[in-house]
Amino acid sequence: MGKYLRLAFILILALLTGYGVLVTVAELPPYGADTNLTYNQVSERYINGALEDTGVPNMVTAIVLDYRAYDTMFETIVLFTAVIAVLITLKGAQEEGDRK
Amino acid sequence: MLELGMALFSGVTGALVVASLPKATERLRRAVVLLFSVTGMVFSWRVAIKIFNGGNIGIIAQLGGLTWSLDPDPLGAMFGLIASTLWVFAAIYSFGYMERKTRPQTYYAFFLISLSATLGVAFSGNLLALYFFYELLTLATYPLVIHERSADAVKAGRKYIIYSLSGAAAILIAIVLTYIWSGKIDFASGPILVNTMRPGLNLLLALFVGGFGVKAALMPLHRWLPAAMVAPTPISALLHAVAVVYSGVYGILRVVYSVFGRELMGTLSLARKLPWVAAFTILVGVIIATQQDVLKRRLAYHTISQLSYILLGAFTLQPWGLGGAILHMISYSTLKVTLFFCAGIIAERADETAVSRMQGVGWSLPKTMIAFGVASLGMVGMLPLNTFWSKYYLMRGGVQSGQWSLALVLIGSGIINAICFLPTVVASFQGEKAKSSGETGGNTMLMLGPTLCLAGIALLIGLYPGIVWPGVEAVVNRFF
Amino acid sequence: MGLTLADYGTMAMLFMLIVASLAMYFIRDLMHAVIVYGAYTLVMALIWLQMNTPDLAITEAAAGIGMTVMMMVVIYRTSRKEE
Amino acid sequence: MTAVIKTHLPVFVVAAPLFVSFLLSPMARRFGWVQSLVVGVQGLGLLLAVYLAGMILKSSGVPIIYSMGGWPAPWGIELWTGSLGAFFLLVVAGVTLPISLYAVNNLSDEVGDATRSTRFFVLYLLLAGVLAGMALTNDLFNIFVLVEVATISCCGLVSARRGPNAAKAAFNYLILATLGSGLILGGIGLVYMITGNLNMGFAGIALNGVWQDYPHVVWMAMSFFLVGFGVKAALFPLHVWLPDAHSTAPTPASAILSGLAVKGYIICLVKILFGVFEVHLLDVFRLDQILVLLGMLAILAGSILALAQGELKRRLAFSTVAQVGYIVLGFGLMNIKGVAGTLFYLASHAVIKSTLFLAAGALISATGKTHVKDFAGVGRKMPITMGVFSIASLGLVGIPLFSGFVGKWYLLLGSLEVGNLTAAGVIGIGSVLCAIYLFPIIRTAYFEPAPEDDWQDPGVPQRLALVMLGIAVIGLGVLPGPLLQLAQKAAADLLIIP
Amino acid sequence: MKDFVLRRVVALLLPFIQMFGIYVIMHGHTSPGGAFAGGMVVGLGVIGFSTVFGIEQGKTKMPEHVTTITESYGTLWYILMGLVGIFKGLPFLANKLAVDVGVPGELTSGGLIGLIGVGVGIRVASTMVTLFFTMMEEEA
Amino acid sequence: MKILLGKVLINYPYFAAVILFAIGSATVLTRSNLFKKLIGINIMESAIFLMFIAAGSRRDGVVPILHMDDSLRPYINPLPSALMLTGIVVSVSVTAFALALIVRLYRFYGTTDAKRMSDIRNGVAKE
Repeated sequence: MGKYLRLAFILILALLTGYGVLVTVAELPPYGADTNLTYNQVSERYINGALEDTGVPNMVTAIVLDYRAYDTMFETIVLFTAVIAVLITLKGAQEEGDRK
Repeated sequence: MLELGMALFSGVTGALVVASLPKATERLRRAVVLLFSVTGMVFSWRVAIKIFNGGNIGIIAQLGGLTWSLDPDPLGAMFGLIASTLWVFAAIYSFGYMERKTRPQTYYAFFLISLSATLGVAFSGNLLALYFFYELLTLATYPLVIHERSADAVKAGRKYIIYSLSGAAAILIAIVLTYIWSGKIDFASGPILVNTMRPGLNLLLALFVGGFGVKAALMPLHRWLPAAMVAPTPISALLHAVAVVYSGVYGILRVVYSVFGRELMGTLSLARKLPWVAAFTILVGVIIATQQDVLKRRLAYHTISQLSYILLGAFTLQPWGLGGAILHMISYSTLKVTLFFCAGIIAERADETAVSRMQGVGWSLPKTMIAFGVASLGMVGMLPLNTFWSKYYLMRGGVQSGQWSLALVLIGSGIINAICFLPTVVASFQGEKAKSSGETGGNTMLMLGPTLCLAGIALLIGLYPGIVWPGVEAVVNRFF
Repeated sequence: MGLTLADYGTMAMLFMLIVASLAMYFIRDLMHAVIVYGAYTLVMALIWLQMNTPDLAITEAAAGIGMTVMMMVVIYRTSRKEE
Repeated sequence: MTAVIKTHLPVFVVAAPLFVSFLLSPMARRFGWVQSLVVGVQGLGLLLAVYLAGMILKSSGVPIIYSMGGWPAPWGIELWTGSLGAFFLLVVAGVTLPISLYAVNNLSDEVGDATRSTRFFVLYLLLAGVLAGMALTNDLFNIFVLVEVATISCCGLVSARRGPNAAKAAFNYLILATLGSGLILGGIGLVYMITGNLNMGFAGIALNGVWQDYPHVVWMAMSFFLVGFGVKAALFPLHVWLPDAHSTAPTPASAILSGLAVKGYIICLVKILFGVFEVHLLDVFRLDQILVLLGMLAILAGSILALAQGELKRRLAFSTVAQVGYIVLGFGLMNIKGVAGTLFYLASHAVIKSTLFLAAGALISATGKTHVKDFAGVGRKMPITMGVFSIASLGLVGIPLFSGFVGKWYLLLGSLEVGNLTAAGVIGIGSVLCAIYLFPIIRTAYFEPAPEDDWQDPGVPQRLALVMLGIAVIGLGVLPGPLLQLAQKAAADLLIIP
Repeated sequence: MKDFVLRRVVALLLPFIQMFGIYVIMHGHTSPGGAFAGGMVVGLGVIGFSTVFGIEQGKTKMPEHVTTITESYGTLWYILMGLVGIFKGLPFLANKLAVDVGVPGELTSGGLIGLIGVGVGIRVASTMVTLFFTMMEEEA
Repeated sequence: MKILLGKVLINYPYFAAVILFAIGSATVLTRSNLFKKLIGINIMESAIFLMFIAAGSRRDGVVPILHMDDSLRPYINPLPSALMLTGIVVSVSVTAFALALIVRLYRFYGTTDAKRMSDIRNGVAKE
């Protein structure tokens, strides 16, 4: 009984979430339209001013390494963190008496 | 200023001294304890006299972004006076009682901290300081409750902490509500909520009374008190008949007269029901007390009943009622401490804790049982003893408030009190002399002395009630 | 706004993605699942290309291959079957 | 030179620990240098943070805005050192210093040799720097990246403990936290789609204009953020990873995880909720009430679960779940007293919980026991450790003149000001429950006879760290002054009350 | 793996793969791709080499003490590049303003971007290699 | 309903992203094998990337690299791609770390299944 109840609960939750998501998706600005809200002063500057501002023709690189270089700094730090975490996880982590 | 500080800090200082002398001899430790409790008493007396004469002492501190004030008024001074005086007696009694007990250092250190906390409660000038010392008192007395370290004691301590902290939480919420509604929390400038007419005051009163009622052992919040009787006898006597429970009673008096004020209380529907809660506690407490066989438990339930006398007096909102309440605070505490001390001596010397097996104890411990008898008579409200006067004023207050039946409750309770104690006294002087080590021996005088002394004081006040009258008058004048 | 042919192409690729992810859910053999994951990242890279973001496509392809290799290595060294 | 430092102060605060962490790894052989560098940079960080907070206080809350790379707000990323940022920065710097001091010469049992300890310190410094970054950032995507670094370094810190349990806990933590980051990124995406801005201020302004057209999107984004950060901050029904992770981690890691990392996520959530959606939208979508409800649930459930735990560190970990409830509840109150109180509570809990975990770690490593009942008589043999533990416990329970009380007082003020008596009641019940699960530890430690074992207080740096934290607990309770002021300013900024 | 053809092909291809990776790193700002993808390619080249020629052989290409240093200092490089801006009296991470050389659209344009990219590329490559070696390692 | 579905059809990349997200989180939450959880995480993150990129894309757009001759057609929004570059790196890092944890867990438990692991652990605790 409890199992069915749980199943029903999950189902109801899933249906509700699904409906909410559907409505949200329908409500979002239409995909690929030129009226999208993301085309504002921000992207305008990135598209038209990148070469002048940064001297880089590839706008993505201009954003990654100049406009939002701070993010990229943390991006490299993420990798660094992951490497250190991997090393600390695997090297010398075994205690005596561990079994295989 | 100086008196207040000395009175307040003598306990803590003494505790520090005791704690810093772990290898001290028993004699030195006793001297330190006596010195600091006497200091506390002397300076509380000085504070009280100054306050009763219309003086004004106050300390205000800004700590933690909040205002804390110590500013005793006659009511607080009276409470401080009672507590610190009885503390000295209890200290001397402890010297005898703790002779063969373990861990005296811990005991005395927390004993002295409790003195400071109690005086802090008494002298607090705003709700925050009251709350702080109230919490401090809980924490400082907790080690004393579990001093025996037995499973029972630990369980009782747990119960005590849970009850007290729940009460304190309710009080804190109530304090915050008071602060939000009125914008102030200090007692000095008349009742705090005097100009606040709004819905929810009943709830606030319930929170306050519920919170302080835990310590005042108002039924049905009393269950920790009988359990806490596993503590050493001086602690049971002092804390669970005077300091801790009185801090609850004192808190309720404060709430009724300094937070709400009697005018506002008169308009609240809950306030009209509170005397009956007290009356209920009086009767049920004493009836349960008669059923108890273990003497200390009997005394505990009796305490529950007697505390509500004071509350009843306060809840009548009449000058006579309040006067009776204050008088009862004084007289009841002397008598109850005497009773507890006697119980402790009986348990120590005759090794007997059950009421039903007290035959013959009186022959072996005559002085103790005489003191016990005197105190029992007092509890009934017999004339030459101080409680006669307090009960008289309480009844007068009840009548004055137009509730005749309250007086009947008091009379009825007096009769049940007689049933509760007098047969024990009579029985103890019947039959053969019980096995006992008698009243002689090294430390007995240290226990017997304070006991007899307190019984004497009770008699004295009963014969000359005028000696305490100035204090009672000052308190009543403060609020009426 | 009507859908163009390119849109239908994208849809097809998205459908492939969904099928691949479902396959990864159900396939018991972990090595096979990881191979499907490699295909998944490749299709993803194609979608990025379709959406005019070649930077992302190159990175996704490189990262996808790198991760697939890593996972394969680890699966090779641990256990292959899902229990 | 001082002028340069003053201009670039926000950058230095964030970058200094990171800079040092990159230096450490190759110099693992000189472990003494590693340790002194770590402690030194933490001390420097504290100095800088105090200076920055002083600047903010002196200018009465006028934020210092630093544009990265010289690109102004909507295009570049800016560091926004407002009252909230300075406040949290101060907390981070103040708590990480004692914790790193505690870790000095004390990792070989739990973590391992010099190489592993060095890596531990690297992760630790990364976490410290990232938390400082969280305090100052004003950019949605930057928050995501920071949160990711924090997550990985947290999991790394957990898995630094040898043995399989830590790895299991770290894996669960990593998976759930990444699920959370996915949701956070989804929320950021939704916000970006309807506003076109990543800067929180600009996004807020844009959102104010368009939200009526996209109510479901806003609602979805809010719930994404709430659930995503809720998983990371161990908000009650989503706390399942926390007890394992926080109790198996090495002691300094437990302290920083419970004390600061969780709060970092909460600060991020608050920045987004109050900075992007702003009070008006939170009100429209009833998010305040949801926060209060979740907070109350977390307080009760966390405390009761903590009561059921026999292991000391697990009990403390569940206590964190409960305390997160207080903090979330406070933010849901939406008035200046409540929010200021909850910020102060956050700070005091950061100090207290780190203290508790450090003291617990010292107890466990000295006695070799983990169960609450096993610490009989420790109080006399390890006076400093147990004394500090008791002080911190009293603070957590909320005894007046300890730091927890000030926060609780303002929380109560806030909740009763909006007339929410239930919340006030739950806060009261929570502190009673807190006493019930903490006091027995103190009682056994002081009032039960000790066995004959030779238990001792930890070494000098550890004792220094514990004493520093103990003084902070009392100091914040007695003189909260500037920190409370800063919290009040931060609350006013968040609620947009001039 | 002992297969002769595979070994020869990998040995032949390796320089080209590395060259391609370096190209992608260097030209990240004029064409698609970038430091991350390029670094990944370089790293994958080494990984491919060591799968075929054995871990030991691969480790001689990139010994552990080298990767430790490149990882740490590769990330440090980023911050140092950021500090250049501060030394020039500009904000942290200012690129073109700090060092302005070259015509837009050419390799040297974009100020410090190229230099940063090189650092990131080295760091990503060494990361991939370290990860691979660590995973492949026998019991510690 | 029809209008709703029509709008969903227009927004098909978002819809696909949602479905992928759901499948990914279902994989994380219901599969007990650690690799499956990891793959689920990756699916989930790529779903979010898809949503972002779709948000920046436009039908008539071109690659955001400056072309001197092709300036008539608009460029797509380069910001989401730049962000998702970071996102991919993050997911790579998480995957690498999770793989390391799996290796370590396998070394101890000899399995990569979460349920088996807790069984073994409880068994160990009972002994």
